[in-house]
Amino acid sequence: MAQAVASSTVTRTDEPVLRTDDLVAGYLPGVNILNGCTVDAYDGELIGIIGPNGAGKSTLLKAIFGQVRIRGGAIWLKGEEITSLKADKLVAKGVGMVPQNNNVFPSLSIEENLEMGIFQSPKKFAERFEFVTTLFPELEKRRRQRAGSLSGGERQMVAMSRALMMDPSVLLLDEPSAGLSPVRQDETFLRVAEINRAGVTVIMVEQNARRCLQICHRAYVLDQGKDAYTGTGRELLNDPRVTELYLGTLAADEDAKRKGPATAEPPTASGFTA
Amino acid sequence: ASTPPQESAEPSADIPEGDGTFAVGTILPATGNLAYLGPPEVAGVKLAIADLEAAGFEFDITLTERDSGDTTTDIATQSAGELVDAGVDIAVGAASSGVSFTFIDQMIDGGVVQISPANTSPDFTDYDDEDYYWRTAPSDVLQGRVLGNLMVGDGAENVGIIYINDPYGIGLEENAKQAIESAGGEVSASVPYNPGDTVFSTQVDELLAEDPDAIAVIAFEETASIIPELVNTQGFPSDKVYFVDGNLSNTYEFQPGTLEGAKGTLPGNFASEDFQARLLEIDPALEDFSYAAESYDAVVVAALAAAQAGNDHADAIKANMQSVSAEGEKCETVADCLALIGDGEDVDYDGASGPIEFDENGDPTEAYIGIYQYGADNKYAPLNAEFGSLNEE
Amino acid sequence: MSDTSTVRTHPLVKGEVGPGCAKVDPIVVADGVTRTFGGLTAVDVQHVEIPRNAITALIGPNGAGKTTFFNLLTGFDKPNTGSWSFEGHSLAGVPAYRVARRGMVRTFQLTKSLGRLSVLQNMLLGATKQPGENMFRALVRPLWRNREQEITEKADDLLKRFKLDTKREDYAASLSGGQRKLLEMARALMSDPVLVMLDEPMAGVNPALTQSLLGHIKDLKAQGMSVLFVEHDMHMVRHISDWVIVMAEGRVVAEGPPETVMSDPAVIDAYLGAHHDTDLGEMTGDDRAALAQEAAAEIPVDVSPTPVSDPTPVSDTTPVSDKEEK
Amino acid sequence: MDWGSILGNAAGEIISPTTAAYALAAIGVGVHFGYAGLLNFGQAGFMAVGAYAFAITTLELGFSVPLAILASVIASIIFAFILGIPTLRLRADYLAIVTIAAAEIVRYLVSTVGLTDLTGGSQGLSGYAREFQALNPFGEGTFGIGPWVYSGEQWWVRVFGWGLVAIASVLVWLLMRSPWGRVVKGIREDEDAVRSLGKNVYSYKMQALVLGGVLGALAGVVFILPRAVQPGNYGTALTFFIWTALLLGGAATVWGPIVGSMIFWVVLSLTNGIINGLRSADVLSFISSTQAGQIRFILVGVALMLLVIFRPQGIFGNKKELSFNV
Amino acid sequence: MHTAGQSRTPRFRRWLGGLGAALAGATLATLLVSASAAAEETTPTPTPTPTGDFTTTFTVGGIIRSDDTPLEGVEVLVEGDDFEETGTTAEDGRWAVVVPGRGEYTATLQVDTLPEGVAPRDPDNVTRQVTIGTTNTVNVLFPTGEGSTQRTTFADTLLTRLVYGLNFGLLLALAAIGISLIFGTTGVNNFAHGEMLTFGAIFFYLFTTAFGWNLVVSILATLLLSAAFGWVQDAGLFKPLRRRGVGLVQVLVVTIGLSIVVRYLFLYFFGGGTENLNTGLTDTVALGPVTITAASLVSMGVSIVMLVLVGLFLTRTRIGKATRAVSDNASLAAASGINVDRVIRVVWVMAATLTGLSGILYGLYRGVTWDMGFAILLLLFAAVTLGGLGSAFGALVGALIIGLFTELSTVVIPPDLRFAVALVVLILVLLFRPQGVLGRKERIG
Ligand SMILES: Nc1ncnc2c1ncn2[C@@H]1O[C@H](COP(=O)(O)OP(=O)(O)OP(=O)(O)O)[C@@H](O)[C@H]1O
Ligand SMILES: Nc1ncnc2c1ncn2[C@@H]1O[C@H](COP(=O)(O)OP(=O)(O)OP(=O)(O)O)[C@@H](O)[C@H]1O
Ligand SMILES: CC(C)C[C@H](N)C(=O)O
Ligand SMILES: [Mg+2]
Ligand SMILES: [Mg+2]
Repeated sequence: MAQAVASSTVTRTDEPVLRTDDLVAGYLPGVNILNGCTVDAYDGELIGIIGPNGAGKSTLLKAIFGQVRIRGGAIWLKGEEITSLKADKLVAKGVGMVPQNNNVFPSLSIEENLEMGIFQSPKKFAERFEFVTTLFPELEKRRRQRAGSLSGGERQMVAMSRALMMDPSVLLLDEPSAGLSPVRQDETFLRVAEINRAGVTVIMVEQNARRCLQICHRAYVLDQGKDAYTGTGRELLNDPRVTELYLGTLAADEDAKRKGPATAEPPTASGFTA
Repeated sequence: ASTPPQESAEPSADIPEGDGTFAVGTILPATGNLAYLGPPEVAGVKLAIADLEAAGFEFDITLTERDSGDTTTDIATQSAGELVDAGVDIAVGAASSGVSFTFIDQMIDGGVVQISPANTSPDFTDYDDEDYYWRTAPSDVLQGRVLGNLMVGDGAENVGIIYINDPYGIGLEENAKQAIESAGGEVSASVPYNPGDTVFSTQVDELLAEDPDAIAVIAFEETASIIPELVNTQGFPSDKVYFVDGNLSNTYEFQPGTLEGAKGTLPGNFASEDFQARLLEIDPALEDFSYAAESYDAVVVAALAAAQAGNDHADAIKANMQSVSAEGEKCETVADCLALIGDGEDVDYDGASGPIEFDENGDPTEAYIGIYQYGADNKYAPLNAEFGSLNEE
Repeated sequence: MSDTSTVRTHPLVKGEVGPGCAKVDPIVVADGVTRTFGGLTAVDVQHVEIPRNAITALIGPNGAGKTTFFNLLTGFDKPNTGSWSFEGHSLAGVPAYRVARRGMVRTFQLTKSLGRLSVLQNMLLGATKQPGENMFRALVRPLWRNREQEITEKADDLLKRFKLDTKREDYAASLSGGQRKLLEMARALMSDPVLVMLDEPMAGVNPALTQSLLGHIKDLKAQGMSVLFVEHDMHMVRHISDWVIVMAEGRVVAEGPPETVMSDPAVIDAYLGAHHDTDLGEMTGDDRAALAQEAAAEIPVDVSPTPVSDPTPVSDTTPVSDKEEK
Repeated sequence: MDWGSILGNAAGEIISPTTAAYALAAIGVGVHFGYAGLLNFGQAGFMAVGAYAFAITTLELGFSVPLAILASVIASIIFAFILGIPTLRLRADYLAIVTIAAAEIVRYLVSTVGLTDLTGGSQGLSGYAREFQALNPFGEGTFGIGPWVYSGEQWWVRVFGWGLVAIASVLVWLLMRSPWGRVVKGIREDEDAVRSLGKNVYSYKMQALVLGGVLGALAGVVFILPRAVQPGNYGTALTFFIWTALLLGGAATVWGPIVGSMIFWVVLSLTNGIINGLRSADVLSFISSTQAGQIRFILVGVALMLLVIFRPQGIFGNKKELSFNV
Repeated sequence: MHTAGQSRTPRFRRWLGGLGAALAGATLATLLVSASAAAEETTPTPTPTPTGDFTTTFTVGGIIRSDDTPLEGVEVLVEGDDFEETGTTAEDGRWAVVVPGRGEYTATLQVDTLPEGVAPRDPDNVTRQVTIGTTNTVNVLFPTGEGSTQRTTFADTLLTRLVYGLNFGLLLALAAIGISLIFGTTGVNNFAHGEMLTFGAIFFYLFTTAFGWNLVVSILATLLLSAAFGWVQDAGLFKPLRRRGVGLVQVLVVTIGLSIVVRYLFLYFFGGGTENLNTGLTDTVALGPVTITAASLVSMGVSIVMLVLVGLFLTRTRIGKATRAVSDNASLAAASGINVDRVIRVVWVMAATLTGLSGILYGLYRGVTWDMGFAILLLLFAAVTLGGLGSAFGALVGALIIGLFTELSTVVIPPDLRFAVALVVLILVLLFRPQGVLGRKERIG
């Protein structure tokens, strides 16, 4: 058996690449969504963030990316404070992000969407385009189609690719697998792991928590705007509290059930007359 | 048809006593398609006030100036409301007949004597105005005839007219047309346009389609757009173009020569050098003097009426307007007239603009119409004048 | 259809199981529905029937035409050809709102929450038969007060289930991505639909919550509703669906009970991936390479318009009735 | 400077009939935009339709006042239908332009030379208010308190205008807290979502358009009672000013349009009074009366911008709602 | 050069007059357009102001010509109560008879005094009734010959309207593209757009006509100022508004306010009159039956070139695509590393420059007034909407449709309804294509 994706721990230098320090942020006056959220990502780490709906996961990513007003705490990138820095400055510093909603430019073609991904260094377009289209060959075929007419999953592919175009050093992903077909989801997770292994620090918000925990080095469970639990992906995956509160038992049950009689019996052609 | 002066001079029982201040309001165009005529009119009013004060007029005079805009805005009705609220005794304005119609009822209801120095629309003659509406400019029944005559006299057999679709344009067009046709000519194209129009190539084409010998342009500010289309682009000879009071102006910025030979009519006597000089003292930037004299006279007649009544109330003024304008001792300057009135004489004011004799409708019955001609520098100079009377019809 | 060597039957099916098979009691029947965009044929459904009082999953690769098919059925888009009926009434050309009134209510994959209405108002809007929605009756409160009370109670109940009760008075625009999905679904349920059509209802919803909601969806069936949903979460599909229809490139390429369909190699190849159940963390390099290939060829060329690889054996050991009892 | 009369004039604007007309028209736009999300930039058109219908039926057909008002209501309903049928399917921003266009078409039509006999051409109409004044219950005398001393006739116009405003406000308030209002607000947020819930979006939009349009027509009637009907008054500027009044007050609020109109007119009157006051006090002696008129507009424009910049939600608006305004 | 102060002087021209003179002096003398100085001082010497008591002189008169040649020696008999006198035409063809007073007269052409070969147009009707009443002078006509009226044919009219429509449409297109760009990137319906057009026209007027600068220099200076105007608007107003997250409708009201302020500033400084541009481009070209100024032809050419350039910019250049990206989703654009504010700034500057240019051309077309931009604002919006909001080529198509319909409709419909016709067309087109001619339908779900 070959080496498992996330089995090795990343050698940590002392300083995280990206750190949010006791972050407090919110949209409406007087209502904080993040209540002192501390998340670290060390160089080369793949960090998963899971948690219930409305926990503040997307808000955290948006706060890092300068799209939510920060009311307290600080954000550090490679030792430099980037609190409230604007998005395009962060992009220039090598941070990329895929938002959860509205993550394509509907009236631009797929190709143009990807061009926007590498807006700041257009010369590398051809090279990067080739890279992302090996990931999602569909996109190559449809390069002239307007993103606004794409299906939900297709958009998601475009959104992922757009962020990958720029070859970031830190990548923030907000539910990249949502809406993708199972095989694409798996592929996406693996690609993310691969990209991460190539040296990109990744912070990934996921609701497909099992898959996410399977591949990430460390993960945080966010609840009510705070980092409630943290640990390696495996630790959390096997933590019954986490399972109960956040992962649910459905997948595990299903797996167990199928590993039972269903897989034991070879598929038969015989029907099931009632 | 004037009322015996003695009668109205006596303070009649139902005329309230004024407040001792002869409050003048103006509602003249500061903006809009007649804005270029605002300054001379305002200057005329101011000059009149200065003259009245210098002549020791018995009442204090206040001046409230308001804009009249044009018919495409709602300024006039607001200004009129403000003047009524401010309690003016007389309101001088508006210049445009169309605008005057929009607030004349407000003045009547508010009990303000409205005296327009420039309204020439025939429609005012029999407007039910309870004697609150007066004007010092003659109805276009006169100017229309003069214009028609002028064109016919220059040999135009087939005439085109482009006119503004408002009471002024309609009235003037009608009278000019009548004059031309009764002289044996033909108005082959008569094209109206609406205030607010800015591009006239269609209308000009429509005019030229009939191949007219001469074209009368009855318009305001829009003339500055009509002429380039007509003369520069379509090459219609400028000396076959006829202007009217609405557009006779020295302020066009055309290429030199554009207007050369064009003629125009303008109610009122030629402004005397002296009068012009005094106006220029009031407003050195004046370039046109249209209706300055009529504005001057509007204030003066009203003041004389107040002086005669010894009462500055609007109702007293309206009751004496006709009396001071006609019959009695002729006088031509404010000082002379006031002195005569002081002596208890009935006066007949003949002012800067002409004889000024009001009929029972509040219209002047006699007037001059000046005829002017443009030179290559696009400035006009007097050519001739025509005298007319509206009484003897 | 073409395979006669094996007899495959199912309690929901009249006759033989296969793509486009006739159902015992269909609620929706679609015939020859096609929709093209420029050169692309997004939907090309020869014949499909949705069973009544069952939970049907519609699965298929991205871009298979599932959403477009939803749009066509519900009157939000016009097909190039085809006819379809709902409870025996033809719906071709019927405007969307009428379709919904007949009891065929759908949700949107890309959520449509009414941002500047509170969550509760969003819910109330979902309810039908409101006298107060008539302009004139609206003026007289007593005419609609009772109904308003009823539906408010119902809405509160749903909100609690969907864990949105704390957000009751907030603007819907302030909801998180997952919460919007939940609201969308809950709102659709307000109208007591006959057939509820959910377009990826659980994408972005926390798995623990998903699990708790499945029970609710099953309840719907118990109440006599039918459910048609699109979903990429195979655990969920497997867990609650009675019937699965697979679309690819606009066509219905397979259908059957979940276990059968999900072990269909063609479906696995085209959609699930062979490693669907493998832990990604434990995956070998070979596995990864294989997976990459699968993903690259997600819509394999060999998925032909005719049924998926004919000799596919149908395997099922879990009778449908079992599930229903859960 | 005579502050007494400046403030007195400004105070007079608070209850002036023109302010009432603006308030009515703004309530109408509030129904369109604030609640139903219809960007109606053609309110001047509705006002023109109302005003002309009232004046023409009075002058030409000798209608009594109630009949003439009915005529203008009917005319505005017809206009709303003519406008609505082709355009209510349009996206909001398209609708904005189309409604301006429709209003301008009305203006061109009523001022066209060919219809001068009926509409008075560019000159407009007057003399229709006699009938109305004949109904004046207050008599001729002058009465009132403080700065609000008017003749009976002036009071009659004011009472009539503000009476209509009050009725309209109550009506809108009742409607907007009803389920009808909920549907309409839902449409403002997302038509398709509302459609998917079984509401006939088109019909609701039409109802809202008609309701707001009728209010606009009544505003037109009130607007012309103290003045003449003039086509030039119904240009885009009027619509813009009404919008301004609405947004000053706050769009989806009951008091917004009313207070907004009052503020608008008070500001207009104050700038005017102060400039003219300064001029007559020789402080601004270098400005001619011409320029004073122009400066007033400049100040109005500046005031408008500042108000929106510093209180974008309007006086009564909800800042929270605004933060979701995309 | 024009003498400053002689003509009606817009106020700022007076203020800037000194500066202008200095600048103009500094500008190479060779750059100066040589305006004919010969045209000075040609006001007709007034015929001496009528003296004598012309209030009591009554005249019947006229002029008699054959085609354009005055006829000398033709006699007209004027008769009235107890009055009869014959007038004879002088060298200039004029005749006049002084009559004793107000009243009814007849004037009869003495046909036999007409020269050989000249006949009255209507030989049976050579007597005119004359009433001396209102005016003291009455002129009458005695037309001779056939009368040579050449009426324009329908086809010619149609062709003329077509060319004018094309011209107008292209002008609109150029002006509309700015609206389309700004709407496209920021979603703002900029109701102050018309003022940017006026801005260009007024400054161009100032440079060419008031200062008399060389055409090219004037154009460049105008464009530069227009660009600066766009920059200032965005930097000073719209960017701060975006920062504060002010809603689009609110921003729209701000643009309404801005429009009022700027428009009345123009009025304050420029005055309310129409000024015509003095560019020296006065030639007219006759294309068959259509007469059109050379300036119009040039402006059509310029419009087409600029429109193509903008189209290419939007679809081919990186910044152009970024523009569209920002318009789709500004926050995502920011997340892609696009400096949204900069893109919007570029758009503003570009739109303002193009609009300034269209102001120049539109000024050439119809003269310069303080509210010229506002007057066509609605047509611009109509063009943009008709073509499909946010689509630059759509704006072109829409503008052409509007332009053509505006002009062509006048063939059958009163000209004062021509804009109404264009707007009806707008509504009709949207009835069948709700997303505009080139707009795209959005996918649902
Ligand atoms: N624009 C907004 N204005 C106000 N509140 C908001 C806004 N966006 C999100 N919220 C609130 O902030 C909280 C956190 O939202 P966020 O989107 O970060 O959740 P999340 O953890 O990403 O959830 P999900 O998994 O559903 O995407 C939620 O309660 C939500 O209601
Ligand atoms: N308006 C449109 N114009 C052009 N192509 C379209 C349009 N709508 C859909 N398509 C194409 O049709 C195909 C089917 O889209 P659809 O949204 O139905 O897929 P789906 O099965 O729902 O996919 P997903 O699982 O990703 O949501 C896609 O390839 C999509 O790109
Ligand atoms: C000032 C004048 C040109 C006004 C014109 N005589 C009118 O009555 O409208
Ligand atoms: Mg989220
Ligand atoms: Mg889909």
